[in-house]
Amino acid sequence: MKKKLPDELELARDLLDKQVVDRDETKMGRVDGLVLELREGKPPRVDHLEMGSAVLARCIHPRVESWVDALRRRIGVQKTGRYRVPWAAVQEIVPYQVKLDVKAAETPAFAWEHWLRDHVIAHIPRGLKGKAN
Amino acid sequence: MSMKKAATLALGILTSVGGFFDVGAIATSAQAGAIFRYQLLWALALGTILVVFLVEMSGRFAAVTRQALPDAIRQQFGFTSWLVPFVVLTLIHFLTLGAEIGGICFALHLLTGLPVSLWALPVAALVWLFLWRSTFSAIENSTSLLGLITLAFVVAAWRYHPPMGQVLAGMLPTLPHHEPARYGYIAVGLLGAIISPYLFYFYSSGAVEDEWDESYVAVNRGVAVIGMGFGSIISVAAIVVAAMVLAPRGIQVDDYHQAALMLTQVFPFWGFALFAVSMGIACVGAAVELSLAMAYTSAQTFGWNWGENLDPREDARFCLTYTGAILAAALLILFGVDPLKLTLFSMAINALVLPFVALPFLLLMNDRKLLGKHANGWISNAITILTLVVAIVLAVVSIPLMFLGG
Amino acid sequence: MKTVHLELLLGRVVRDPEGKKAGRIFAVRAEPDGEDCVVTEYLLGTAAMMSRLGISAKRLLGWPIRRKPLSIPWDLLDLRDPKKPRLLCSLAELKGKKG
Amino acid sequence: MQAAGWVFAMRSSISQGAPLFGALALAATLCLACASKSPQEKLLDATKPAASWIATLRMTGERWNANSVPASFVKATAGKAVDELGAVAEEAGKSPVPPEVRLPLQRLMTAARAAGSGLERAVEAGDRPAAARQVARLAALEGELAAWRSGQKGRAP
Repeated sequence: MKKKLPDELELARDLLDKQVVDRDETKMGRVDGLVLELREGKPPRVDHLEMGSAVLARCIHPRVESWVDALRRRIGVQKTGRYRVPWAAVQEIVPYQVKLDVKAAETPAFAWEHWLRDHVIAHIPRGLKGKAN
Repeated sequence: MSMKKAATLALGILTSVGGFFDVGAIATSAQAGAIFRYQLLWALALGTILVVFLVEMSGRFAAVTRQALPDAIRQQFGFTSWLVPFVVLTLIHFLTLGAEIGGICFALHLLTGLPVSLWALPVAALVWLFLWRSTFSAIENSTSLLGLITLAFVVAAWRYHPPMGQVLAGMLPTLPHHEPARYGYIAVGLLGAIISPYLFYFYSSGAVEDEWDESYVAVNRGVAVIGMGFGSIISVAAIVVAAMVLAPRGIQVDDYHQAALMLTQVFPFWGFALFAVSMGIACVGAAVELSLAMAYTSAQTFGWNWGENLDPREDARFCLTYTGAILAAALLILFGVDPLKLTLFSMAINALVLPFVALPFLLLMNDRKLLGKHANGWISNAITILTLVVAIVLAVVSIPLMFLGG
Repeated sequence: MKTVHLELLLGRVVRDPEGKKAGRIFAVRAEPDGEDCVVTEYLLGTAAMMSRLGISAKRLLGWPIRRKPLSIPWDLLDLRDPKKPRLLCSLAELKGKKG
Repeated sequence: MQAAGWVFAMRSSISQGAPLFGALALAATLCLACASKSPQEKLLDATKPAASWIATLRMTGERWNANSVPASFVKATAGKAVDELGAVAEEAGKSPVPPEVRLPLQRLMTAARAAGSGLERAVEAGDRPAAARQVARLAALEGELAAWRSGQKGRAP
């Protein structure tokens, strides 16, 4: 698949904090972090995007990150609080979202969504939804 | 205009029934009319003008950028800047949701005679079931249709032939003849009840749910004026009726029971039930709006999948957010928090956080890179800056007033 | 591999070798380069923040503020300590280059 | 983006605003302190909701007799009103004003509470003439309370 990227990017504005969708346009999180690789004699390159609770917690304070991580390990639903998306997986950047060439359901970003679906939602009878639209 | 676009009016009326004429507007309008007759109508008029513009802006923003406000705020200002307002707003939305659920419980208490707190859990179940089972357009259409019953206030006001001269004079701000602290407190409450932050988060998310695009910009303008105008007319009518019925008898509204007498004179047989049903429906609309606003805001802040039209299996976190919010807010009423006190308190803090809502709004609406030719013109900017100034004055004034007038 | 987190870099104060403050980093320009996406320059100062937030002083306040963001080419910023980004030339030199 | 500088700017503007805000809050507190009311004025303020509750009871009784409100509503309203009037009576009892000022008020509150309970009983029994009698009694009490209040207003410094 051909990537659709603008010719020039302003990383903070065009990438960071943007809504992330998978190849079926399912919303799977936001660009919580962005990691640059520093190279000797060559310009820094975007290595990967990061998503997850640990990334957000780190922005508040490194100590908050360790609390959030301890909590995550205790609950045990998510294997990682830091989901890394390699730059190669970025498919399209438009003003309102970033599209990845992945399937949301197969990523750690959907760990909670799946756990809640299987352990809570599945036990409540659903109504007319899903048939609408 | 296509049918689909004409039907968008439902979003406006729903936003208005729930967001404008809600438990807070009922309480503060009844108090304003009962104590100061028509003298506080200016606060309502000012609030209406501001809210029409702000609602129009949030709709225009969503139509042009396909983004709802919380989504855009997180993207534009970053997670750390948004974190504190997000937490504070969630807390306020929670308290306001408690007040609205209290309003529904009170309406049912009027109709059945059973205690208010007894209704807390059944009401929570009812509101939740409504959200869980129906689609966004079903919620929109049924609530806005049922919301027309609040027009009973307008009919009542019209039948009383209020002194038009005094009503018009009330549209201009004047100094109070008595109880200045109370006057200020009610004015703040009225504005806080009208310009609630959740209104904009809900309305813009609703526009995204209804898949608006740039062609909706003109329709949106009409929806904002008609929808908010609807809520405003009903609130004016509530003030007029309170001024005609309660004020001459010296009845102040210190309790919702006193407000419940408002329509009993003009509609001897139906008045009591009409008041209860109007209050109940307005509060259902608001409770639906608030719980969705909370779910929209959280989902957009963290990027979860969201939408009232999705099967709950596809947006588990979104659905469970409103589920948890409704349940927790109902506990406030179950444990006997006074609905009127909770209402007045949450209206005052709604006014308090308004500056933090209006400022990012002003910045977003002027971003040409996002909005292109649909960015704000000078009139909209002047109104937003006026809102910001009013909001800051309110915030500064409302703290001492909370102790003096509350 | 030496990496730096963009979300933690934004808002940091850049100083030149003499310790003079150049401003805070508010924007990072990049462009796609084959399979990669590489940084071209860093933008500093209030003007960078304003343009980043889409604020135009002229539109908002009615008078224009003619200040351009200070731009640093990628090869003149040392990010080995992301908490203390350092300019590799003096501030005067950087400004002089632009004329 | 992570606009740390943005947050910084907001924070500094808040902290610059803090002295102003603090000064206003201080001014308000001072106003409160200066405006500390005499016991007489305080009692006068407390009777305002009492007058409103007596009027509410009267209107509720009238509307019940006109078949406009259900009995359960009268019961709930009367219960609430009796409680609120009791609170005013208690405040009057504790007030340091001379007995010739507070005793008539206490008597009025007792009478109003009795009328409220009487109304509740009449409605429970479905006795319309009795309810009408309580309404008339409440109307009289309303007048008496108004007279007491205007008497106090005349005397207040």
